[in-house]
Amino acid sequence: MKTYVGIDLGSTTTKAILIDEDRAVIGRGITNSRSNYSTAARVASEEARIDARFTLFRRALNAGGGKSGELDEFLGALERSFRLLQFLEQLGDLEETCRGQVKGERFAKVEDAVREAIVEIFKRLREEAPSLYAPGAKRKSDFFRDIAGSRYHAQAEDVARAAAIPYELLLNVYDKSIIEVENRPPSGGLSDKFRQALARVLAADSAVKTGSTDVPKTIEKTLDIDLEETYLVGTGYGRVTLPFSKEHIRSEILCHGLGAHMMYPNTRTVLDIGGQDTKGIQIDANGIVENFQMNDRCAAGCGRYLGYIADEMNMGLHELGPLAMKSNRPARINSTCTVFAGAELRDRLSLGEKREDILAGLHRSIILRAISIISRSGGVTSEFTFTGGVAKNEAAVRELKKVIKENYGDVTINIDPESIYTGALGAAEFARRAHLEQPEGRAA
Amino acid sequence: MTIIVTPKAGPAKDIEKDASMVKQKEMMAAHYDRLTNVPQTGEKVCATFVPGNLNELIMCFDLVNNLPEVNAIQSGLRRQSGAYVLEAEKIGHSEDVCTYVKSDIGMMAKGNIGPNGKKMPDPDVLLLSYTGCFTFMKWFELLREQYKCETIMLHTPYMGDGKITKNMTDYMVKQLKEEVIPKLERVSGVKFDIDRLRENLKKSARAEDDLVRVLQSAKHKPSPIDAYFGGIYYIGPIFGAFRGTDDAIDYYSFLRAEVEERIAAGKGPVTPDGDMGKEKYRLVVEGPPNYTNFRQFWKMFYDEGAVVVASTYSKVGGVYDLGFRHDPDKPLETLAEYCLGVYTNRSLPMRIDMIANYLNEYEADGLLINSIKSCNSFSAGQLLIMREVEKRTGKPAAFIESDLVDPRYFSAANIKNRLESYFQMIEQKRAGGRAAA
Amino acid sequence: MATSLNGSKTSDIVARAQALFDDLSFTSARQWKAADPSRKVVGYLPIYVPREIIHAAGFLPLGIVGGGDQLEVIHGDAYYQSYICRIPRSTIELGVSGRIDFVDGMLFPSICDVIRNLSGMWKMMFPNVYVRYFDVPQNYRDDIGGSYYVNELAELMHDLGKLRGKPITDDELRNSIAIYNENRRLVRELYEFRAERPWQAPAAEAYLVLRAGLVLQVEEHSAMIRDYLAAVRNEERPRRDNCRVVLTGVFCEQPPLNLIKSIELAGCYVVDDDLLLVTRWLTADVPTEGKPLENLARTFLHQSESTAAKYEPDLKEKGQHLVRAVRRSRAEGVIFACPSFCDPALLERPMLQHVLKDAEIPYIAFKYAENSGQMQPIREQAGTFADSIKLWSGA
Amino acid sequence: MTIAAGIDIGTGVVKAALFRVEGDKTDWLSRATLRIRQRDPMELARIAYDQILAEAKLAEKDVDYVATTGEGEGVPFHTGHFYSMTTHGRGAIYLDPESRAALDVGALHGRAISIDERGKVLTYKMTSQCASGSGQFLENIARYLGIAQDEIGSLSRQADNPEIVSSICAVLAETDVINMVSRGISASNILKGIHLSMAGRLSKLLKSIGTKQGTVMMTGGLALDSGLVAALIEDIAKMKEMKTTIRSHPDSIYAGAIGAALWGAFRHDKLAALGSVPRAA
Ligand SMILES: Nc1ncnc2c1ncn2[C@@H]1O[C@H](COP(=O)(O)OP(=O)(O)O)[C@@H](O)[C@H]1O
Ligand SMILES: Nc1ncnc2c1ncn2[C@@H]1O[C@H](COP(=O)(O)OP(=O)(O)O)[C@@H](O)[C@H]1O
Ligand code: SF4
Ligand code: SF4
Ligand code: SF4
Repeated sequence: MKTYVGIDLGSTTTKAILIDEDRAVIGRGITNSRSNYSTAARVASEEARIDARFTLFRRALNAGGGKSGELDEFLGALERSFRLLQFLEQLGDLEETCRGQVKGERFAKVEDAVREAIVEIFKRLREEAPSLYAPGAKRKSDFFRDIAGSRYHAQAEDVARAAAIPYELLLNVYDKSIIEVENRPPSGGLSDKFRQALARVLAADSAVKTGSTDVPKTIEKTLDIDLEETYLVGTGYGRVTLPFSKEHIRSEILCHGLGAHMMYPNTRTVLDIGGQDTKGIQIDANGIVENFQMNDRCAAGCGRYLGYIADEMNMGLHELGPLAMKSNRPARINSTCTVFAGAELRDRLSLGEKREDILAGLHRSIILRAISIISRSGGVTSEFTFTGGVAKNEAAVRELKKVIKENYGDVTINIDPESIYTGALGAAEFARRAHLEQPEGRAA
Repeated sequence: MTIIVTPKAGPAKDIEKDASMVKQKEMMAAHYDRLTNVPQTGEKVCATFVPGNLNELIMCFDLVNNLPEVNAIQSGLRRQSGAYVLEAEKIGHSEDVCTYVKSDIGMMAKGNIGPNGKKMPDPDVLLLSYTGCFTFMKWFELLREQYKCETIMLHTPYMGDGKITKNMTDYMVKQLKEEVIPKLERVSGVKFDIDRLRENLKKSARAEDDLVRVLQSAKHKPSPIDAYFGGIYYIGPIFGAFRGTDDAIDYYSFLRAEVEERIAAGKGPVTPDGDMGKEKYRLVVEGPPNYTNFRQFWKMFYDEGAVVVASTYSKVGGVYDLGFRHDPDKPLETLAEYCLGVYTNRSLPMRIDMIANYLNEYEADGLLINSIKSCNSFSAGQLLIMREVEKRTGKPAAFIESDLVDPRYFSAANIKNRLESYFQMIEQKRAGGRAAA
Repeated sequence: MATSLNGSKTSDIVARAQALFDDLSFTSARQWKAADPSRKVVGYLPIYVPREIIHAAGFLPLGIVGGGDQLEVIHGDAYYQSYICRIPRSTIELGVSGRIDFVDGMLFPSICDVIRNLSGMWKMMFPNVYVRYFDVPQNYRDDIGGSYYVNELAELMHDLGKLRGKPITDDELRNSIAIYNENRRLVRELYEFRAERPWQAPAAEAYLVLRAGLVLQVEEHSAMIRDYLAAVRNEERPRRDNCRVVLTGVFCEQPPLNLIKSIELAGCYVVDDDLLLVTRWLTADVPTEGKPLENLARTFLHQSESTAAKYEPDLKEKGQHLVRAVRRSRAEGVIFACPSFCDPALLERPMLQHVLKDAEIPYIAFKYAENSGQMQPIREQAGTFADSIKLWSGA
Repeated sequence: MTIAAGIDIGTGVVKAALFRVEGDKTDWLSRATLRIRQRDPMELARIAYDQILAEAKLAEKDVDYVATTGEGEGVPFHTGHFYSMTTHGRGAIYLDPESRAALDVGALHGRAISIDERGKVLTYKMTSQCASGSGQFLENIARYLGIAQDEIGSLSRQADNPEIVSSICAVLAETDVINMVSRGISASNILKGIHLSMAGRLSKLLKSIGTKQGTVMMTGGLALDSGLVAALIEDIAKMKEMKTTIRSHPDSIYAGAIGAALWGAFRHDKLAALGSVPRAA
């Protein structure tokens, strides 16, 4: 089948979307952006293709009369099983790389001890891996770097203490290896992994309830469908460095505008808060951009800011919002300078302010900055859509709703759980259009 | 702010030089030689600013006109300004303030070497015609502290209400008569001769006529000139030390002839890479350019087929296209009116009117604002200008940020990103318009 | 007991001033205006306008010096790039959010390009308000700058008369001049008292009392200063081992109150400053005899404060006002606190520092914004200044 | 004889030093450093204090003066507080009596302090907000590049073609660095580039306080970064009018704590002479 791919290479995350000829989204994929842009783009689009397979499974099983509740359960199990396989594979790679790092003068006296420690850490990581992918388990993030990293840190602290070797040394081995590992292109062999995953699921529960269909056969059939990458459009941060040729690049402003229009056709104003930029975009009834404004060279108040805060508090990014939601007396925070965020936080904690109040204040100040960019682009006139990574943060959303109401009254505010993909969605649609205009066009 | 570009920066070698370019280069070279030869010739030097530049008057006293703003531009184009700015910061200037001043002060601290590689002379008099910008006042106070020379303040009131009142011109004429002229006489030892001034003013007006023709040639499609990047070359002589000279008259008549030829041949503007390709976007630009990455910046436009058909920066040394000419029949009043009328001395509503008119008269696709970190005079309020112009013309505007001469504030990737988004947006709107039609 | 003649306590007076300071909707000015339909309010920005003329029309001159650190600026930021100081954006926020919608006129003094351009913005954004860019001469000869200024003042007086519906008379103006002379005398007295006994009148209190003068009617403000002085004269307040400094550079955008407090907490008594200059811009009484506009002009030309916004024609005089302030208040050093991105203050600073250096007066410098939240670096710098004195003086 | 403790609460690390002072003779009894890393600095101050007492085998009552510095105004058990620049100046003199300026580079701020031979502060200046040249930034980048703190210096010194980081903003500078990695720039050249841009800021500070000759003692945590020290020496060498010698000392990170302890002893003796000895709360 024909698929159109949109890739949004952001400063923090890289997103990919696959749409079909009917403009239906069939797959979404995301990964952390890294220093190797081509790899980031490849990983994201592979993730999107994996997701597309699940969509196709669902379609096929549905056609076979599967009940949706049962289907969800089965597909969930399949996906967890698949993810676990993927995780273990990368973990193997990481272990190998880590072991290779243990050499040279820094390890002179402790080489063996460190190696043993690494073996021990990875043994533990493998052991606990299934629990990370158990039903209902909460992961700190969806990216290998973060999941493996946080677990590695936790285990390493233990192991280091037991083995009486410096924790810093173990940390450093990890830091050195992770870039290498994540910059290696994905290993491929997807179909096999699906088969293995399926086998595991079936082994665990052979009486999978998915209607009358023969599950393995249906899955095999769907795996045979060729997901042709008919046309690809890339967008995102520093488009000059994107690993695509010029005809395959669109401005992220345009992509965000169009993406938001596709999700919510009545949207006239789009706010996107990304890692290091905030954009306010006004679009017309066709999704065409009328005006846009971005933050200037100061990255204060952008998404990365929350990252610094999370690091400072030793929390996962997902956890900030919920904590801030506990506050009903947000502190007034004036500086949103990302770099000094940590200092400000400490300052206030030492003055006895509560963590949740400070956090709530921080969220508010981010939103205030964003709203002033919106105001610069022409304000909010009717339906409003909030996109970008920060839209996943409930505290930011709460403040946004408040501030919009205070300043622009009652307007419809759209926030899609998948809003992080807005730019990629627009790009995919541009890809579809480009293909229609010049059918000979092929992917980059 | 300001102008005047010359030697060095080297365009594509195989471009044939037009007569005007050759002439301008000669004029500038001769001027810098005259300045750096002052120790031999014994001529006296008057430092002053571009907006409100009283060249006709200065020439009446046989003084050589030295423009620190132009020197800062030269340093920017030569990529020395970054080091100069840093030097000024090292000797105690804040990172926050106008880098034009700092480039000048840093250049002084580093030996004051001019564009021709020779030492620039110390000024004998600072003519602080403080027009359109408060920073000028501090700038010359700083120079005065350094050179301890005679400093003459000419205060130009601001056109806050959008008009020039009699009180304003009376005040300025009185200052000219009773402060500026007597002091210039004293410094130079030359007696003021009003007929000489009249003669100079007459010459100014002639060159001004030709300049206006050149700038307005951009109304043609395709435009034969780029009124921002190219415009900076065109305004050099008249905003600098040549207004009121025969050289300027020659330069502008050559230039005008060349532009008329281009129109006849249906050609677009000259760029550093030769003739520009197809004209795809016509823009009006507000704000000064960036000089440290001038070529790179310009290229982002002509590579995309964007040509600037009108700019406000080409009006900082006088707004001639709205009708003002130096008038030999009322020599002092005309100088006053000239100062009062420069672009940055105009109130914000006046600036908005001007830009909106340019967008319509030059049939531009949109407005681009290059907001300069250094320049509060230009920049404070540009976001309102943008809104208002969009509202009035219905044409899209875009906003980019850089600095005149501080390379730290030129982020190529950032600017390119915005420009491309902007061009794609114009394109998309056109396509949308076509689809709707 | 810390009470004034009429019995009010220092803490009450300060609390009143603090409440006025905190009130970002200018309730007291609103109430004053609402009390009589003929009343009008004319706002003005730092640093100087002839408030006498506004007063003579029976109007309330209302000083607007930004939004401080308690105002959430949303729309204001939409009008300014990040490298422009803070006061214009918070002033716009006050306007756009309706907090100064009761103001009938706005005067924008000639201080810098930012305020100058703001005058045009105000005209566009609030077309129903009387807006004037108030230009002042940079030429100090009576026959040149003076006559220009008299004409400008006359135009303002004429405009305000029109706004009232009845021309302002010279007698009305003379009366207002006398009232303002009195107010300025009291402000000078406050400054002299503080320089004498800074622990009795902490900088933050003196500031609040002064600041009340921006929103109160002048008569009421004079009474407040009188009360405050009487109260603190009667009170014994703890004296700390602090050094004495002149605070300068704060003539336009105002530092957060916490900054002023932090300086004292870190060990520096502020014994003179250039905060809210409008309250003492004219350094001598304006004569009440003769032609009032000419008297205002002449005092402006020859007896007014120096700031970065003013041209100093005489090189030898440059910066001497600061040296005189240090000597007069027996300060041990100077703290330059300048608003970030403030061209006038920051370009002036090196020249002033050279003068101080020649006069062997120590100084330190930092920048702030009206909403700066982090005081640590400021405490550190002021504190080090004070440490030197603590460690090296006789005690 | 006076026993004085100095406790320096930084943004990254808490440092403590215990001294015995007798006339001109100073004896450094014990020391401690604790990384803050999400812990409460006030608690760490206590822990550090207990550690230095234990190491010197002294009890709290033996101490005459507990001086805090840095962000230590709130430490409950201090006798007095001195501000950072006062203490770093004194610390520099202790580390090298030839010092005529201290250049303190810590996690967030840089400070240049000019001093006389007694450690009296003459002038000083701090870097302002907005610093891609902070220790914190360098630390983040090093972690991103997988480089341990003690490797930074030697790697940086191996650079052959340093790549200057131009962004003023640390956030954007981080992206710049990632772009550099993607362009294949080596870690050495990236680190050196960061060091050079930090050095530029620092030499600017030094020049602006008028230090043109004599020894400049680097203090604070980044004095231990030999790459930064080398970059600074390089940068200063380029400035003709600067005839200063840049030095660092293995104990540089303690400069604030040392200075606090010594000023504490000084103040104690001065007050004792006046008969008004304060005691720690
Ligand atoms: N007088 C002029 N009229 C039009 N364009 C000019 C003029 N002078 C310079 N230019 C433009 O600027 C470009 C480069 O100029 P410049 O840097 O001065 O060249 P060179 O390297 O020969 O000194 C030229 O290619 C041309 O496009
Ligand atoms: N051995 C070392 N090499 C390089 N940098 C170091 C070293 N030790 C500490 N640092 C750096 O010093 C900083 C802390 O310095 P410090 O002077 O204690 O700062 P602060 O007083 O602000 O906490 C940390 O950011 C850390 O990166
Ligand atoms: S502020 Fe603008 S006009 Fe004034 S000197 Fe600087 S660049 Fe020129
Ligand atoms: S703070 Fe400075 S730059 Fe800003 S408005 Fe005031 S005088 Fe102008
Ligand atoms: S360091 Fe902070 S204030 Fe500076 S540009 Fe970056 S985010 Fe903005």
